[in-house]
Amino acid sequence: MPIGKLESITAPARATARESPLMPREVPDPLPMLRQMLLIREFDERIIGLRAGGDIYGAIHPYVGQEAVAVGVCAALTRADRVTSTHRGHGHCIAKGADIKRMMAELFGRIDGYCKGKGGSMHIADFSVGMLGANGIVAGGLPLAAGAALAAQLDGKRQVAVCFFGDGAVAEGEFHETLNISALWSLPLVFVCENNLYGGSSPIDVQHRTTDIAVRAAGYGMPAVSIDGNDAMAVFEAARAAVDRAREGDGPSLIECRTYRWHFHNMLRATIPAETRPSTELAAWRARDPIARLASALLSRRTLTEEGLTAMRMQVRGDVDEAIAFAQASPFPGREALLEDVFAASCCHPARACGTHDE
Amino acid sequence: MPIGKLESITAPARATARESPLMPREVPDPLPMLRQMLLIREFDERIIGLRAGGDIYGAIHPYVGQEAVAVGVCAALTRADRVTSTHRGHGHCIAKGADIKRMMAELFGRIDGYCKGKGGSMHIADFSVGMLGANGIVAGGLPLAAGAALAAQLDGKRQVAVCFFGDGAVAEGEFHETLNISALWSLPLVFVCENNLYGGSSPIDVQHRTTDIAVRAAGYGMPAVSIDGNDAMAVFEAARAAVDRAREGDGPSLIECRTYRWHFHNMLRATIPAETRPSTELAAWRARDPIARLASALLSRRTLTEEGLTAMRMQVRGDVDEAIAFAQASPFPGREALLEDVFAASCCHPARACGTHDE
Amino acid sequence: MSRSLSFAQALDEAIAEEMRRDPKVIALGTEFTGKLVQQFGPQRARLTPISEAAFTGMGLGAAACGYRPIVNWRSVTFSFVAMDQIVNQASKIRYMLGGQADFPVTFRCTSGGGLGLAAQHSQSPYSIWMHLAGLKIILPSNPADAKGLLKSAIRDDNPVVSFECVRLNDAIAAVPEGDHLVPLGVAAIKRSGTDVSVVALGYYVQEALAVAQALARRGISVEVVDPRTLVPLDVSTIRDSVRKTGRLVVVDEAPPTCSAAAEITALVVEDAATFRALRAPVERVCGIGVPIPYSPPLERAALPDRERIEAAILRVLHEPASGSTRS
Amino acid sequence: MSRSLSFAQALDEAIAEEMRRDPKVIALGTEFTGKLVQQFGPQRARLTPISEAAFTGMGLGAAACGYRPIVNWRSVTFSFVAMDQIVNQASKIRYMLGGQADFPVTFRCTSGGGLGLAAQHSQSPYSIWMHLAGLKIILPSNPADAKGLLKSAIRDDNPVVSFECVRLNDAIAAVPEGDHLVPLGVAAIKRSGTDVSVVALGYYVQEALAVAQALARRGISVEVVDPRTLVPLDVSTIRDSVRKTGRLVVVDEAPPTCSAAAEITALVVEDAATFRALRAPVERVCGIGVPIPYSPPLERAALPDRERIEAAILRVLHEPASGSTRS
Ligand SMILES: Cc1ncc(C[n+]2csc(CCOP(=O)(O)OP(=O)(O)O)c2C)c(N)n1
Ligand SMILES: Cc1ncc(C[n+]2csc(CCOP(=O)(O)OP(=O)(O)O)c2C)c(N)n1
Ligand SMILES: [Mg+2]
Ligand SMILES: [Mg+2]
Repeated sequence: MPIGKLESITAPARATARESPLMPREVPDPLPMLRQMLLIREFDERIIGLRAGGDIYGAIHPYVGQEAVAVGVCAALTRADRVTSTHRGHGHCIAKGADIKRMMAELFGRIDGYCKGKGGSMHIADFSVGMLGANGIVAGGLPLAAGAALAAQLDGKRQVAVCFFGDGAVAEGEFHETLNISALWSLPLVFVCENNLYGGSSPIDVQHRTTDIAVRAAGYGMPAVSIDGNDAMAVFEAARAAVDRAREGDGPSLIECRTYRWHFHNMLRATIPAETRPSTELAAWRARDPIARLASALLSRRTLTEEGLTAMRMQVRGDVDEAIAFAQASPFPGREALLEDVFAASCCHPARACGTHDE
Repeated sequence: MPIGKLESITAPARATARESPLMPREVPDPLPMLRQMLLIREFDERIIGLRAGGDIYGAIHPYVGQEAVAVGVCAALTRADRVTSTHRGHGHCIAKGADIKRMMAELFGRIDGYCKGKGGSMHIADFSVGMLGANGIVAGGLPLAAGAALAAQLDGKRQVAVCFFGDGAVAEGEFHETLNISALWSLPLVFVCENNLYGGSSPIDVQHRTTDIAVRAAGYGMPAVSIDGNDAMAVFEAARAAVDRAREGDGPSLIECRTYRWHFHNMLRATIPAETRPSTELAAWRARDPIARLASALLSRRTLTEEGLTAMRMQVRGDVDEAIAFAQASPFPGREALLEDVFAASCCHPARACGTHDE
Repeated sequence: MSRSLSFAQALDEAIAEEMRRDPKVIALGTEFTGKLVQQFGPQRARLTPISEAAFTGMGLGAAACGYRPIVNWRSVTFSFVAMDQIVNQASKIRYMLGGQADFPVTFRCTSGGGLGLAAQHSQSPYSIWMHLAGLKIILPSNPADAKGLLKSAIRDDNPVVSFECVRLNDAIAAVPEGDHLVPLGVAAIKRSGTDVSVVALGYYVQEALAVAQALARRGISVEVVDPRTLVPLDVSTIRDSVRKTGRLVVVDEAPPTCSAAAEITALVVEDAATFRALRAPVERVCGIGVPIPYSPPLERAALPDRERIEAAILRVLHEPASGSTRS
Repeated sequence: MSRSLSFAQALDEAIAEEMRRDPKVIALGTEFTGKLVQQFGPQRARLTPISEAAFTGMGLGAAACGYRPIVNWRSVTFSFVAMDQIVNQASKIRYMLGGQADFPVTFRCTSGGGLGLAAQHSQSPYSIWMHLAGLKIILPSNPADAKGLLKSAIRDDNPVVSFECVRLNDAIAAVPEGDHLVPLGVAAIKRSGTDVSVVALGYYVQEALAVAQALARRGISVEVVDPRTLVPLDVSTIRDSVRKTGRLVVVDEAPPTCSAAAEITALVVEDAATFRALRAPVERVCGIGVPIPYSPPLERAALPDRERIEAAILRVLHEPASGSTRS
């Protein structure tokens, strides 16, 4: 059987491991997970209007529909673990613990944004929570995550790294090289492929003959599993197994999460792009809403009441309102910011050194 | 079973196919194959001394020990089929039908060389026989071969393309991307991996966790086979199956040929580099000499006599002598050649246009 | 006869016309503009996986075998994934092989900032390609040139890289009817003048023209030269202009260091006659040497604008009398 | 105190010293010179697969997490496979992320021609990296500078690219004992003179010095400036020299178009005071703009040599009186 089953390789966590402050939760608390999913959805639904209204610039790629992946995976991580993300990165940021106020300020191009307004949607990062950055390059974040995993391996403190990427990224050379080297070196790295069936506007069969992504891992001697990416708890279980394995020094694994994005691929101007995917497909996937699914499970288990859910929805709406107010109140960066941050302080600025500017 | 067996997918060639002038030989003639192997060996043994003597410049990468691969594969090809090669390319050139006189003149940097002395060992090509070029970039030739395969597919004339590459090349992103796209598009392409157990001076386990190269093809839905690369007839059989499949429009396949190089990885100056591989390993592989193997099979079948073999050896020695004499007699290119060949005639030369030269 | 087309439409028309004209012209890319697949079918208009290195090399390989591929990287940003195939293969292959084959492949990409897309997606790195020997490069500044240059590029027997400024995408202007071709290697004097030469690239041609028009009202005569092709560069038109005006301002959005603007400056001052004619230091009005920031006020500050162009023109005009130049 | 070391030995010493000094310094590459694995073990000296894109990005990622990786691409040729990680990630990441982390990674590569390795393996494309904002670049011309600059590069908190001329590999010269550091961004006047400034790069510093010495016997006083660091470039030392001599020749083996030589030329003529001091056109003595050919006579013709350097110096000295300059 070429494709390892993560389940089968998941030994019960060792006692020492359990005691480590770096260990993830064995049993996740589903309520914060649901709350995070709601927050991601609210955040990304709202940015569509904000982009249309001209409060946000450039390109946005809403994560709506895929919330269970980011939240399920990050529930298996500690703050000391690190993730790299993609162009569709807001969900990963929020799930890893970034502050939506500073995210929103970044989208608004303001000085209180995570990148002081220099990065925007495709470059949000929060190193303080182990979120090493969204990335505008398909598969570009994978080598960076492997670097973080290498650092973790050398540090020997049982940290792990996770890279999120899409089904389209699997066609890139960097995917292959990173799987190969991390398998070879047994890096503590988890590959999380969000297979949303489209790479940009192209269906997955424009990318791959074998649209089963998990099968790719076998060639590297890497265990892999393909799961329902709209089931947050299933994502958590698979992630926990892979993360445990990585933490124990047993190397990387790949998790293919089958999911779907509810909106357009991206929005580059004020108008909302027309839907090009089959409406039946879209409807079928909307019916598999990851949030409704987790919520109804919790409701039926009585972990959550309808009132509790409504309160949660109200709360995240309020949180996003607050984030927007925060962003609006934050000033745009001043002109002096332009030449800052190219190099660490240890050096003189080359632009100044070469004197080619008007400043 | 993830790894397709080429054998199992090889349908008997159709009648129409057999009649096509583009079809390769169904049963190869082993004598010319042996002769080619002897010629490759003689050629590459001789260039070592010529490099040491300063007649050849830059880098040479002898193919000695791997002759069965180039010859076995090219025996399954017609002149209209195309191949791309590597830094270790002399064997592929000779097997595809290039003229050793012009090859040697190229190595000598002379005007009668295939590239007018501009390319040297790592860039020998002969488009007239479908040899599209050696390549100094590990895995760099694979996309070019896929382009040739795309052209063949569009032409619809049942031509195929073959790319040769080493085990080290499998670690490169271009390997992955080319396998993926050619499987997806069912390109008439055959991937021939010469697994000589070393990538440069690093043993293969510096490159891969799974040192079984054939297993990589499964992830792309591509059939693959791993064979003894020192058995010319086995290589021919596998190549014929893969080539037939490609010719029939059934897509690419991968052949892993397990082989070994007898000499150093490369020679960049006049001194012969010290051997770093275990001497027992080297001895074991020398005992599996692909030439001795084919020769003794032919001798025992009486297809060949000892005298015939000796005559063949003398003949290739004479051929190489002649090639060397040809190269020595050819002049170095003149200064005027420097600015030629950058662009096709349709244009003015940018260097001239921008006037930055002393000429 | 001409009609109005957007820059994007003009480029689409060029592709469609050339694909109709020559069955050997094929297209490769992760996405197409226009109706390419519908018009020419999925065999000739090939939607590729997101594998830029592979399909760039395939374009080159197919070109070696009789086709004329048009490879669309979309943003130039994505071409860096394919840089081996561009630098090590495409730019050198013909020369290395002693000219035994031609490689008629066209690489298309968008470039430039101004749309709030941040550093990775706001690059103008044509000088990186110019530095290589063996690639031709076009950089049109309006729809008519875009169509005419791209058609010439597709017909050229060499690898040509077409840089298409994102900010020009929706620019609308007259495009001649019929088989409109603009030859590679021929600059256009978009406005003639006598006081100062402004060599502007891509999007900044229109900005330079606007400044020239404004300054004309103040009695300053600005000549605006649009090289249109960066390789081969029409250096004699540029030098002639500078010999006439004695002053040069180069405008481009790429950062100045080792840029096309640096090259144009060097070409002017290393020519003895032009050097002798030069009456003021050359001014480069370029993007500031930082990755392009996302936030609109910062992005505006990073990119050249009419104010900076005008200020530079006035500086070279007052040199040395007014002492207003930088030092 | 100093002893004689080859360029290669000096570089090996720099690496070994910095790895001993700081346990966070690690090395990644497909091959190592020196005895790195034996000295520091396979954990810190990591032999990588032939996967340049992956291990380049890993160097950057590990740098983000507290390490100081030294990534060895070997020939700069192989870095083009990793160009996405260099252009789109390494050169922009600190700025894009608003400076929230440092990325102390050193990228090493060899560059240059002259060894008969043909076009792919004879490249000098530092200007490609210079054009990007966000990478520092060193280009040493002798063993002492090689050691001192590389050690500074490793200690620098930014991505630094080290270009190491292949032709200097076996060059032997004195290297100071002890913790020898050469600061980034400071040019060296390798010989002072008054008649003409020669700014030479890498291997060509020694060639310029040889020409300067020969011309001294004929009463010509040549100042030879070695920038040593290309980013940040010590432009004031270059301009000061030109203001003193009034004449400039730039020597480098890269092709001229959009090269470091173009940038140095532009930096000189866009500065008003230096421009006013300039008494002759600037001469660029560069590699001819073709892929470097294999055949030795052609390769020699493609690369600068002492004859061409001397001829250029004489041309700028006789300008305009003798009329011997090109036009
Ligand atoms: C190297 C590269 N090529 C192309 C693009 C343009 N692009 C941006 S997102 C995208 C689709 C990516 O698909 P996938 O990885 O499946 O992610 P999804 O958008 O579905 O989340 C493409 C082609 C890019 N950003 N980088
Ligand atoms: C992209 C790239 N990286 C590194 C090199 C340097 N290099 C030349 S040959 C070689 C080893 C290749 O190994 P393999 O593919 O197994 O071929 P072999 O030499 O064994 O025939 C390396 C690393 C290169 N030429 N290209
Ligand atoms: Mg997708
Ligand atoms: Mg090998």
